[in-house]
Amino acid sequence: MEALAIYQRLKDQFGDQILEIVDRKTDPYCVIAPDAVVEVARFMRDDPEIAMDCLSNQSGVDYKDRMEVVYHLFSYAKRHGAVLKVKLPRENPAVETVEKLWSSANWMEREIFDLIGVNFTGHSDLRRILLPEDWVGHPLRKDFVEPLEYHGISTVRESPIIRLESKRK
Amino acid sequence: MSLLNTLPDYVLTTKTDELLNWMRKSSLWYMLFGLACCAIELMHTGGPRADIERFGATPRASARQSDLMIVAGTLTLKMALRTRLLYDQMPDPKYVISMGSCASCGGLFQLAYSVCDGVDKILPVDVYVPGCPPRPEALTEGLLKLQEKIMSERWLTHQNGSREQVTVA
Amino acid sequence: MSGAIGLDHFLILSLIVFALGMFCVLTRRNAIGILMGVELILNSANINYLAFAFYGGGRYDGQIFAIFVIMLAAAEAVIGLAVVLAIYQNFRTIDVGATESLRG
Amino acid sequence: MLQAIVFYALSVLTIGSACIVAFSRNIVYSTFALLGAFMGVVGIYVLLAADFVAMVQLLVYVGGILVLTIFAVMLTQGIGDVAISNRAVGLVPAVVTAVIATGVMIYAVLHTHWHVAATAPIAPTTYGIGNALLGRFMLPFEVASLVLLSALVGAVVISRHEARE
Amino acid sequence: MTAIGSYFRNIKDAVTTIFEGMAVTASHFVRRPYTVQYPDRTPMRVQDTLPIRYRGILEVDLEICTGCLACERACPIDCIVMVAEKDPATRAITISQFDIDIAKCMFCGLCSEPCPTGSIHHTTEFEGADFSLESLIKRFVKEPIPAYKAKKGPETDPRIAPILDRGMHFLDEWAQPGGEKSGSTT
Amino acid sequence: MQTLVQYLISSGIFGRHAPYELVAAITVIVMSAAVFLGVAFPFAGMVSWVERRVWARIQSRVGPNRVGPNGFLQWLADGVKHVCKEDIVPDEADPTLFKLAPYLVVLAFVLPWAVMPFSSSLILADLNVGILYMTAVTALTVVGVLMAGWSSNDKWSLIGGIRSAAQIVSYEIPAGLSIFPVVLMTGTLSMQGIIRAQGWAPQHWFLFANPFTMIAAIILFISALAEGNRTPFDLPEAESELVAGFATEYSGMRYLFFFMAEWGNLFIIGAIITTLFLGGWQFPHVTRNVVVMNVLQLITFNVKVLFLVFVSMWIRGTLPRVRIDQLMSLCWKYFVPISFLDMVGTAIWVAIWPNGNEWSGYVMFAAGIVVGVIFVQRVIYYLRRSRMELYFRPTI
Amino acid sequence: MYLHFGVTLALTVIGIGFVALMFGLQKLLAPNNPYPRKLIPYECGEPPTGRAWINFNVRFYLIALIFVVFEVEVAFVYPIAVVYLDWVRHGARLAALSEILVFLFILFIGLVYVWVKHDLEWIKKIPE
Amino acid sequence: MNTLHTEEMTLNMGPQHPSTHGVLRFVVRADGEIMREAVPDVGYLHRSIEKIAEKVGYHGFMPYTDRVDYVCAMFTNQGWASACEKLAGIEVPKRGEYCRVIAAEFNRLASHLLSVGTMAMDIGAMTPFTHALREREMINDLIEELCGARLTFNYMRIGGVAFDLPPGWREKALAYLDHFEPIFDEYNALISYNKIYIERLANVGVISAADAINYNLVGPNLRACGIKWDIRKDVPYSVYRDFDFDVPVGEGRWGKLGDAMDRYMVRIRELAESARILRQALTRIPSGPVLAKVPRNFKPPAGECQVRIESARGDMGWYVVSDGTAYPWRVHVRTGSFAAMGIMQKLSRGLMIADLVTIIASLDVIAPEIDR
Repeated sequence: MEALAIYQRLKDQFGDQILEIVDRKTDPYCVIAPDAVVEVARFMRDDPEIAMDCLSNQSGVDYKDRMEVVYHLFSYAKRHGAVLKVKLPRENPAVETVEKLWSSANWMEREIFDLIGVNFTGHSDLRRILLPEDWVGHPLRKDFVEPLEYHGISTVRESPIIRLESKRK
Repeated sequence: MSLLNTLPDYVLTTKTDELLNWMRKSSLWYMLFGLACCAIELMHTGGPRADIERFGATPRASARQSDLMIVAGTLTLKMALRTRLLYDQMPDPKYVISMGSCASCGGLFQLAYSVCDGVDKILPVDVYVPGCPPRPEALTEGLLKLQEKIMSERWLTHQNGSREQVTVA
Repeated sequence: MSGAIGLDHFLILSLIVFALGMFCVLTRRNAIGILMGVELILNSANINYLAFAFYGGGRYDGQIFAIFVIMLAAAEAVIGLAVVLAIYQNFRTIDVGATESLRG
Repeated sequence: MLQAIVFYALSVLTIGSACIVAFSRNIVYSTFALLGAFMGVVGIYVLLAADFVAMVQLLVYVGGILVLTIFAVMLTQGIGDVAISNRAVGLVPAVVTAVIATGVMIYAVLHTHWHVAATAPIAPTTYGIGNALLGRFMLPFEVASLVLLSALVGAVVISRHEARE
Repeated sequence: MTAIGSYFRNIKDAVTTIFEGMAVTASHFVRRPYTVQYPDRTPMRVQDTLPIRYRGILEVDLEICTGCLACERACPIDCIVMVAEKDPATRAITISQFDIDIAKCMFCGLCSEPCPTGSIHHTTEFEGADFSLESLIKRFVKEPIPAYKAKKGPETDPRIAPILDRGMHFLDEWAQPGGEKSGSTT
Repeated sequence: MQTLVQYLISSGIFGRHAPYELVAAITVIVMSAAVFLGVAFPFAGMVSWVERRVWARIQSRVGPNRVGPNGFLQWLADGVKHVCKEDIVPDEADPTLFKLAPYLVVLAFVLPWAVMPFSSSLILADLNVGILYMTAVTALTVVGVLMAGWSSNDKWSLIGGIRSAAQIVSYEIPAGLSIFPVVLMTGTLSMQGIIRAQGWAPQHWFLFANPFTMIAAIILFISALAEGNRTPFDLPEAESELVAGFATEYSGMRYLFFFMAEWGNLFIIGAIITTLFLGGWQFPHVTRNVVVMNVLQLITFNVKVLFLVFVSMWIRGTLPRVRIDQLMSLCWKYFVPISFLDMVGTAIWVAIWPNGNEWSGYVMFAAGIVVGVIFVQRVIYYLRRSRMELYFRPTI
Repeated sequence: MYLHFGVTLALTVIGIGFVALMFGLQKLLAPNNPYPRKLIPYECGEPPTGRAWINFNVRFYLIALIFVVFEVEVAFVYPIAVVYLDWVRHGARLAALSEILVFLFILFIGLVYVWVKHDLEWIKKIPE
Repeated sequence: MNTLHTEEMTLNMGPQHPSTHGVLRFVVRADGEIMREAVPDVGYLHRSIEKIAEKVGYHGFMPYTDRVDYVCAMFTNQGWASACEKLAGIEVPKRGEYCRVIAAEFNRLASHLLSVGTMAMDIGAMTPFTHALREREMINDLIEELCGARLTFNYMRIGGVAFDLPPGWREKALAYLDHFEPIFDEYNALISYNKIYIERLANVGVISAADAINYNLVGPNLRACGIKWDIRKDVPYSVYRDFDFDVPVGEGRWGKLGDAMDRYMVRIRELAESARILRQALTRIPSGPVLAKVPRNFKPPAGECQVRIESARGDMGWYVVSDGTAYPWRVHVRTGSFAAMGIMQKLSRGLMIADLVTIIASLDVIAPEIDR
């Protein structure tokens, strides 16, 4: 099934919960309401025609005015894919976890939590995954400021080359 | 009651020193400590083409039995603390080769927020090997440089001002 | 052989080992400790057997007895330790004092 | 002369180790000290011209029973409860019993006139033992195998039975 | 029956496959080792066996450096520091600093790609281990020198011509966008 | 040894009225020290170099070749380095047992040399219970290893130690059972006696005496490898699993002793097999000169042992490691029953042909040669298929 | 025989002496610079969690039990094996053979028993 | 014996451990030799490559992609280049695509060789590992001649490749393939069919097809579970349509379907398939340019795209968001190893410590791919 047809089917099924269908040449996607993520996802997984048995990618994007969580779904049974997006507020972004549907979401959500700071409610083990436990901040946010030191190790290194001053300045 | 650096500078003692240094340099067992890209080249260095074992350097898994830590690859902040502990656990005398740009000064990952810019921030480094990653021959050359350094050390005889200290705190 | 070391020496040695073994058996609350004491006692018995065999004309009976004792000691150790393990399973302790009161 | 030195050295080893076995508060030390005791006894056996028995002692006690004991200790003792687990009970009666028994027996040893035949020739014993086992001691020998079999089956059954519960 | 069968099959498999493996390793006793005994027991320097494209330690031929700063701009990690000033009167460029931090360099080749004359290029040299980081900085300009000015025709200066040739040789290796390289149509 | 003592007393080196015991004691100590320092210890060192070279060769590498001629002194360099190395006793370790363990391991490595039959007269002590002694004293390793593993208070060490102990004790059974065929055929436990029962020619070796002994030899060899913690049974020090096994916490000299005992045990393994199955030092009686004969026998014995050492290195270079449960089931389900039956078979064989069967020796030897020829063919096959010329040039 | 066993005693002394000597040499030649972090047990670079001295589940404990039994059996058979050849040569082959066979057979039953009862299997199931 | 009440032991396996290929850490809760659970702890090599992409621009990021997966850097190069090309709608010249395929397949050979080699090493056989390294050295020589580096190639450019094939290289490559195929058989005789090796691998870490999909396993790990899915074949990119090759899947011949042996054998057979592709590509390579015209100041139009590349470790997803400037807004790489590590905790239950090593090796995880 084409991606657009899938989105249309979703629209028929969920109506208002599907906020937007973006039709583009590369990777069309559809935006769904944050509350409906699990429902839509479950439908997409269980519907025999869509049968998205694999969550192939889940990424978080910080757009300065909003957060987005992007779900790239894929069906090995039907050999087609779809892209779902959830737009979240930048302050305290939270969305329900899809870990129960696809186990692969477990780690990907942890990663998004770690790097972007999106909370996944209902996640079984929402800890930092890549960064140390005692890290402050979510580095892939656009406003992340790099700390100057970590456990006494300074994170700045001056270039050993001193740029000569121009003679005429 | 160690005789270390206590004997006067006679011909016999300096000769003994040379002998000891020659033996020590010929049996530098390095710790299997691959961090990142350079780890592959470290494997190749022990592999059939470069065969660093020609110089008596053989990999050891345990820090307790190694003389040489080859910091091969990017040292992240999370890893830096562990690296320090591993270094601490090595018995004296111990040496460190910083292999590749990342280990030497952070290299291309100076831009990163989670990378410790240079292993010299946490450990004393004996030899820096440039390259990203250095080819096995380059690491071999680094090892030879380290052997040079060991040969210039004093073991039993008094320290001269300019000579390297043997024991690293 | 030489007169310096005679039967008595071996007997007294075996006695001391025996006493230590007995002390171990009597004082230990740990079942394995008791088994170790038993091993000591059996060893001291073996010394006696061999000493008597040696000083008694060199027949093989003493040695064969010693071998049988070793065999029995092994069987005893096997069974004993299996039982200790079984006790440990049931009572979570091998304190012989505790197992008496804890009837599982 | 030499024999005496060796004898006393072995005695010291045996008794010292046995003392650790008996008195150490750490069960693990006791267990490993058992090794010293067994080794000392091996030496004593050799002094008594029982080379084969000495080897069997080495093989069975050191190689087998000791290892088994160490396993059992490791299985049942955390180091945390060593002090408790190896605690002595009834120290006074034990000491009294041991001392009295030892005293009586030492008295007996010293005051009995043992009939000492001409000491045995220092000769290899394996052959003789084998002949005896195949001959005079044939029945005990076969029974031994039954004993071992029953020990094996018994030990296995005990362990397995407990495991199933 | 199958249990007994597999019992013996296991033995047979183990014996035959181990036999085969031993034959493979035995054959290595009579093969020559693959080792190149760097540094001293090689028929030629290892550096000389490396292909021209090998990205070893950077080198700058200052004679043909135009001072265009393309390399500095192309370096993603700023390990090249170059100061070149243009005299507004004569339009001549003076290079007063050209430092490369070899310890930081990632040997990606992005700097030599846009170089118009092939002045900055990777060599096949890889030996650079040293005891301190400072000694790993390569300073090419000792004192300010004038930059090279590209001529319209072929280079005539006999001192510079071979260097430029060499530089162009390095440059030729790079693929040209849309262009087809002669001689490698196979 | 007895002869030597008698000779020394009669030669009068120690004076006319030297007490027998003193002369004997001095001789024994000097000879033992000579064997230990002159043979056992250097062998353990050198074999580590040989192994590294052999192993490297299998892996198309060169191996250590810089210290001394062809790297021959590598072992000395390693040793001296370890002497110069700090000795760490971890805080949480049990210091007494931690320090005691290397002694035991070294002891288990030293004691078997007492009955090493180098030649018809070069043997420290031709114990009447030689082979039993050999198997019994190696059991000391178990205790040493367990001690090391437990006292380190390190989890890798503990697992390594217990694995090692379980492995060594388990394989003692098939090893012990595999000795019986030879004992049944010779009726002696003495090393020299067993060797004397064989001949110099391969068909008179016990390896080829009958099918049972051949199987016993193979099982004994494999079990001995397992007891020596050698690949494919090197689980206790499996680098990729347990870091360095029971020796994880050991550094400096203490570690080196474990290391040394491991290499040294190779010789002992080889010597046991050689003695029992490969005819030991047996050499055709070419001369009446005792000294020359002994030298020839010494060489024969060492060549055989070194060949077996080499084979064990070769095996190490070839095979992967088994898992602990496979190790155990291999021992108990394959080796123990097979060696049981093997022993019964030999007993029957001996009952039928008490003096051995000449024909079976030839037949078995021929079978061995056939296997060897097939093997060589396979080697040639692999050589032919490999493109040798690619190995000569660093760059293709 | 004393002489022979004297060799083993001498070897013991020499072995222990050698080890002690090397340790003495190490004391002289090696640096000694312990500090708390160096003495932490090695656990792949992490500070260890929990101690190693725990009740270690020696899963081959049962196998060790079986082992001791067989070890004793091996020890028992040695003297028989030594005299076996002589007995055969002296015509008592059936007696000797049957005795060995009976002895081995009885123990073999034990092996078969534990095998059949799956006590040689490695149990992978974890108790909860 | 199965219910002995023993204490549980918490073991740290890693970060410095010989079997954890790089810096992974497993917190193993073990009961004797048996693991209750092995909880992976990653991030020891988190080098914030995704953040760096937002700082260095499209061309400048290319060398960084080498470091995403240093064992098969060609694929990460290709993934990044394809993503940029897809964003900007750039057509890569035919010869450029062929060069890419050739380089990538050689890299796949190298990567799989390392994978099977370390597999053997973790099982305890050192020799196959060094033999694999030897073959890798030869491939490295070829690649070095092609693009000047042994490991971090930086070979591809947006719109093509940086270097054309050097003169005479094709013959060398074909000669190498002639050498490789018998060596490959030799390697199999040495280790793959070894009984001990099979016993160690078979029936260990069995993953069912449903689990594999659910946990998003990709590449050889997925195929070993019996699912015939290869991006090169099923969603052909580049010029893979032109080649005739098979997609090996797990057979369960040595044990259960989806065990470590299947994963290993899939890699082994993929080596042969790669060699087959290489032969075809090397003989059919057309002439022409290798690099499309791409502005040095590359600014793709605003938008986003996802590209999937069949790397040596399977389906590698590059999700790139562009805001129309010279710097990408967000780059996210979804890698095979990350998913493979996710399933580790589930797989490890009730296995032995030795099996954990087998599973890590058989899933072929590479630390930087997990942590990026």
